[in-house]
Amino acid sequence: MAKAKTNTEDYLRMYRQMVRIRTFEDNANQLYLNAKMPGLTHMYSGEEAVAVGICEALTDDDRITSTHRGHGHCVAKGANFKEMFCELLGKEEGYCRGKGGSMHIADQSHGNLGANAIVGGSMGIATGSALRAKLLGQDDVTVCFFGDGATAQGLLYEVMNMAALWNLPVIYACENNGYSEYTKTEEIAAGSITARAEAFGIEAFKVDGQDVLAVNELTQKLVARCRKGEGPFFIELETYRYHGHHVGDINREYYRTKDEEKSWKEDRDPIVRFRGYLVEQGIATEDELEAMNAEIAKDASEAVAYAEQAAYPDGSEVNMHVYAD
Amino acid sequence: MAKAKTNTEDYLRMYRQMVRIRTFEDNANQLYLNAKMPGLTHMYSGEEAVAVGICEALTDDDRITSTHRGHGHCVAKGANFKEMFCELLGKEEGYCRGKGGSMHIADQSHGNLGANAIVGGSMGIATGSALRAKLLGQDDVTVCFFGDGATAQGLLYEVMNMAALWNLPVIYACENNGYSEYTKTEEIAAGSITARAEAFGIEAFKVDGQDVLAVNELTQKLVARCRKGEGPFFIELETYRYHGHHVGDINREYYRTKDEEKSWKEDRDPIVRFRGYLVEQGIATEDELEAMNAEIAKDASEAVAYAEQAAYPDGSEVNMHVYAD
Amino acid sequence: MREITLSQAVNEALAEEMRRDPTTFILGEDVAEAGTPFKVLSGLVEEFGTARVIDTPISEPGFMGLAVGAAMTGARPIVDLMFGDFIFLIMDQLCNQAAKIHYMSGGKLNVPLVLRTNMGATRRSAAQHSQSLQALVAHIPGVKVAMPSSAYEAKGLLKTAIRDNNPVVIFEDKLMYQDKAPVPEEEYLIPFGVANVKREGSDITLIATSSMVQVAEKAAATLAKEGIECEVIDPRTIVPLDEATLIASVKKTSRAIVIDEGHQSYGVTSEIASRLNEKAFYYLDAPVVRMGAMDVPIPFSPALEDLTVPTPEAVADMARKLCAGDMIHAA
Amino acid sequence: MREITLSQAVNEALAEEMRRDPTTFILGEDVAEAGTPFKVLSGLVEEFGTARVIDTPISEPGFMGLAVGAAMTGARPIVDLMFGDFIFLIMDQLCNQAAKIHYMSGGKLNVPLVLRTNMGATRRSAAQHSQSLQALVAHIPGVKVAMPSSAYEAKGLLKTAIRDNNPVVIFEDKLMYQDKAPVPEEEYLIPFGVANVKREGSDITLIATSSMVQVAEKAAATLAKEGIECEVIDPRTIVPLDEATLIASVKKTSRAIVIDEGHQSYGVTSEIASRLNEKAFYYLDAPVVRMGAMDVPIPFSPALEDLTVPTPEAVADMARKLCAGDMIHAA
Ligand SMILES: Cc1ncc(C[n+]2csc(CCOP(=O)(O)OP(=O)(O)O)c2C)c(N)n1
Ligand SMILES: Cc1ncc(C[n+]2csc(CCOP(=O)(O)OP(=O)(O)O)c2C)c(N)n1
Ligand SMILES: [Mg+2]
Ligand SMILES: [Mg+2]
Repeated sequence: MAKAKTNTEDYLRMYRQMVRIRTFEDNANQLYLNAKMPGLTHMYSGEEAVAVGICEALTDDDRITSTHRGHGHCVAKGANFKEMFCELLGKEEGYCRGKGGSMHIADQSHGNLGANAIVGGSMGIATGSALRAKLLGQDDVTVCFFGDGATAQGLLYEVMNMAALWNLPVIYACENNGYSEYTKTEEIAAGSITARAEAFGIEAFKVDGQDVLAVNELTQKLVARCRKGEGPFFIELETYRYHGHHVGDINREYYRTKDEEKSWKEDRDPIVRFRGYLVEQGIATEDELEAMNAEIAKDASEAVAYAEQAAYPDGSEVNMHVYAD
Repeated sequence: MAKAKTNTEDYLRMYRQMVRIRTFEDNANQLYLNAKMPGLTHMYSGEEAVAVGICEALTDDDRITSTHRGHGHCVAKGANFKEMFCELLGKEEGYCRGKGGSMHIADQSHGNLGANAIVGGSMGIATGSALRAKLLGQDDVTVCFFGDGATAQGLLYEVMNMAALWNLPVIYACENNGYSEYTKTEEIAAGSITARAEAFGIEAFKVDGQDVLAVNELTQKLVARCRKGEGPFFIELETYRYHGHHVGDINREYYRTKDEEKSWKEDRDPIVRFRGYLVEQGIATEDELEAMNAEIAKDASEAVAYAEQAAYPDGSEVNMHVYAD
Repeated sequence: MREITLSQAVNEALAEEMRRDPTTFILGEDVAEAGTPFKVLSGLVEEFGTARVIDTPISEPGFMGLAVGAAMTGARPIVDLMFGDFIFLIMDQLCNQAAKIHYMSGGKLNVPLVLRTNMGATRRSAAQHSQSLQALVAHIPGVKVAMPSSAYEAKGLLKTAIRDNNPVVIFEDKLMYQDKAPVPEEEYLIPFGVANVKREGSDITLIATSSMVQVAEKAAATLAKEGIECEVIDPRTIVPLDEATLIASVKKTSRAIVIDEGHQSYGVTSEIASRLNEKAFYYLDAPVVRMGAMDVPIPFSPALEDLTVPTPEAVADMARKLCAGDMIHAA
Repeated sequence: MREITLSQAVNEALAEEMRRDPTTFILGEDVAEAGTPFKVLSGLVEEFGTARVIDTPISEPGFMGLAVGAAMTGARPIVDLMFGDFIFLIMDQLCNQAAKIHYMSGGKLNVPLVLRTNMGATRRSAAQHSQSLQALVAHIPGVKVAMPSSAYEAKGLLKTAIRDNNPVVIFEDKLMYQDKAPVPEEEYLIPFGVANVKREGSDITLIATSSMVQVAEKAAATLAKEGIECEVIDPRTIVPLDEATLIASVKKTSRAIVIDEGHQSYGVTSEIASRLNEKAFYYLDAPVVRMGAMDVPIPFSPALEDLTVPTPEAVADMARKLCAGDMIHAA
């Protein structure tokens, strides 16, 4: 656990955001189980410290690109429950007017350039956003989230090469949760992930993705250096997804043990750890945190109720937004 | 220069093959200048020690994949002048019945899987050939030739990852001639090329591509290790192309100096160096080598004359070979 | 006859061909223990081992490239591409390499590989997991394209594909994996380029691919009650295309609708309609009508997605208009 | 009016728009000092510097991805893709990303980028450097596709493309870079979706794209001497397609040939022919005929390559047959 800080407000916001993600996912999972959600979805539960640790080091002007497992990034970058649940259910008031759904969810107004259903599909987008910043003399930074499995996409090496050549303000954030669908990372990734970035002349870091403060501290440093033109950077975040690859992936024993899941959940949960730290450091009491949890739970169920009642887009929308004016 | 060997026959064959490549290219260039060759072509002159050093370490069962700069690989892997010139001129007796031309030239019967006009386009093919060898229990090795510029194609990292994971008998041979078209390699390649291979857990080597014996010795070792299941390997070969990027690239001063060209040609020519060595070691006399050169020159001009007279494919061939039976 | 699902039919075809030919192997993401997310390949790794049922990293261009190289040198790879939408990632290997190598080598090299992938919307998977991209592949000479419309078709076409000496792309409809159909126990193959007349009729020809065959059959059943007799034809392969059967039918019925789940514009229906117009022009009593997916990215919301694909009702409506002689299109 | 080459016209369009809009920039291989292998961009780096005329590594998917991200966040990238054949490498970024982002985001994000690339055979460049792949892009909703047929068109369409808020792909014919045409000194734009009637005529409509416009015009000149008056129309953009102008012409002439240099099957000509058949059916006196490139990989040998593309002679022959009322296709 990283060393204490005095910024209570920041800490409480990080805690809140992590709980909001967990709560969002629990509700989303329930919607799926109740057959109220169209399609499938990929839960971010267990990885909250990654999205929150990173996004709390960013401003609203900074951009992120997200993945198929994108609810966490979306919440962490400032989205509201209401528009998120509406999107999840394909309703008109969703962030994408119901056209995107879980795999394309994003609060674009907070700099989220979108979740992406093509693994690795946003690596170019993130790097291009950084190129734009450099070109137009803007000082925002872009964070590109992707999984360990996505490191198998050649696109990553193409864009890291350009980012390194041109010193672009982009941070590649590899969420290594140990699995690519139903396959262990070690079976599909040879060598070392950070060495791959280093081979392109990119400074690379490995950090405990369950430690929100460690993630946040490192990111703050790297964001500041990016703003000074010292980018790009690469971070490998060691983390774990609690659920299956997607909500329908229930019987998982053939690719990972229940013991393994248990040990991550019981010994390394990012929220439990951070909560213990907050109480221990006297930043908040158990009661205060419980109250916060309850408030978030209430927010979520209200948003779910709202979304369930909300209207679907009108049929005429099917032809809208194919082309911009 | 690597240390002497006693195998006179091998050495003379290496010398002969290098001269054959140079002679082929001189004739091809002349055909272009005389407007006798359709389209454009990329000369291999200057890089002979790479193709010959490597291919002389291979058997006919071993495979190679070649590039847009593929005449050298084609000759080195055992092709004849006659079918090569016929191909260059689009004649029926060409290796590809005139359908391929310079950018797809290959003597397929000697294990050349084809030149490729997509930069990096054959990296998958070479690795797949190696996968086939492993799958079918065959002990041949595949060499994948590509340029420094091609290291910017993400495909390379995808296939190196798989080759490393599965220990495939493939050697990635990066012909670093310092340029990717009209751009210096250092402007388009960040970090270190060999480190990129190493990051995937692949043993990587750097060798003087103008020293045919050094290239050949290293390749022999790696081929033997590949056959024992210790592949894949990566070799970066430092070399230089004497001509422009293609035959039409005449005024080159804006991207490289005449001095630079001169120093490579005068101080590091692979044929001149090897010739000096052969004479010095008493392996052949100047006269013998001159006689060999003359014989090759004669072969080439006869082949050119033959190809010029040879028939074009009949129009009905246009529809043939779209699908195999 | 026993009935099995399309998924089982594919699985059987693979198992039979892999038993028959030791040079065949499967390459793709989560194809081994997981048997793919659609579970189509379950059990194969147990029989053939991980040497022949190979889990790859998420490197579509890469493993497609490997398949091309393996095919060129004596193996018969069967590539599993998890979603048809990912075909955009492997277009270079498929279209610049696999499709052209036989031709560019003057017939000296072959690329006998099969790419199994899928198509089909209305699974609430949004724009990047719902496309039906068969037209793109069909446009490139050197590749064959099969579109099975049932478990029976899937098995017979896949076995033929595996034995073909060319690159073949098979688009399976991902919503049909659990659909059952009678499939004989005995071995059979379905030749490429031979259309299947699913239903005979004299009033109008409905030419439909893949899942749209069911749509056409439903429309035909409805219309039969109204006295309109549809001939329903499944081309089975769009490359090669059995033009003769299609043209003969249209000469008989004088009307046609072509239905495919790919986007309508610059799509499969345009090609088939054009050929009918060119080659049966003087027999036509009405314009050949195309019905493809709307020219929009497939939306997530069920309220929108269902509007994008042809339905039996829409097909029946159109057929009625054509048979009534309405000049539906001409202004 | 002064005459300039197509290459100069493109160069001028880029320079003018880059002066006008500081968020525009060029991204591609050897675009800066080299000005591309075709020398189309010569001089631009001198005016705009290497910050806005950016030489990339040989990473087509990568720099296309960068362009998408830059476009989404406030810049207007102009991508230079050296050969149209390389579009296979960037299909995912173009078709799964750029084309769909506006829609998938419910209209919140835009992707105003231009991809300039080329097409055209008979340059003896063989199968991987000679393709005309416009049909592939046109099939994907969300992208616009322009096909300039002269220096004048190239300049006006490119300027419009750069100002458009959507991804636009422009296919320039690589054999036309040195072709001259009158181009005004004053600024002008050519709107998308407005076809250009190049020549009026009453007997048959020749609809042709890009270099095929010249082919059609040559055929028309020959035929005029024989008393056959062709209407020659250049759609300019195939997405959006100015259907109305094409249909109006065919209603007048009752006959049409559609000519495009892409492969014929599942190609551009099929789409246009289908629309004419659907919407002008009752006015047609003969089948609409498609003339595309042969369905073969483009061969290297001049003896073969020249056979693969439509020629003025072939177009004229076909037009004669159609006008003579020969039932050329129907058996
Ligand atoms: C290009 C592409 N290939 C395959 C898939 C199917 N797929 C979706 S998620 C996934 C695994 C991704 O693993 P990772 O990058 O580690 O992310 P995680 O799911 O673990 O967060 C795969 C293979 C896809 N969506 N896109
Ligand atoms: C995918 C692709 N992009 C671009 C090109 C155009 N091109 C042909 S050769 C070349 C440079 C290749 O450089 P390198 O790999 O170093 O090989 P060299 O020419 O130096 O031998 C380029 C950019 C191509 N043929 N294919
Ligand atoms: Mg993962
Ligand atoms: Mg080079």
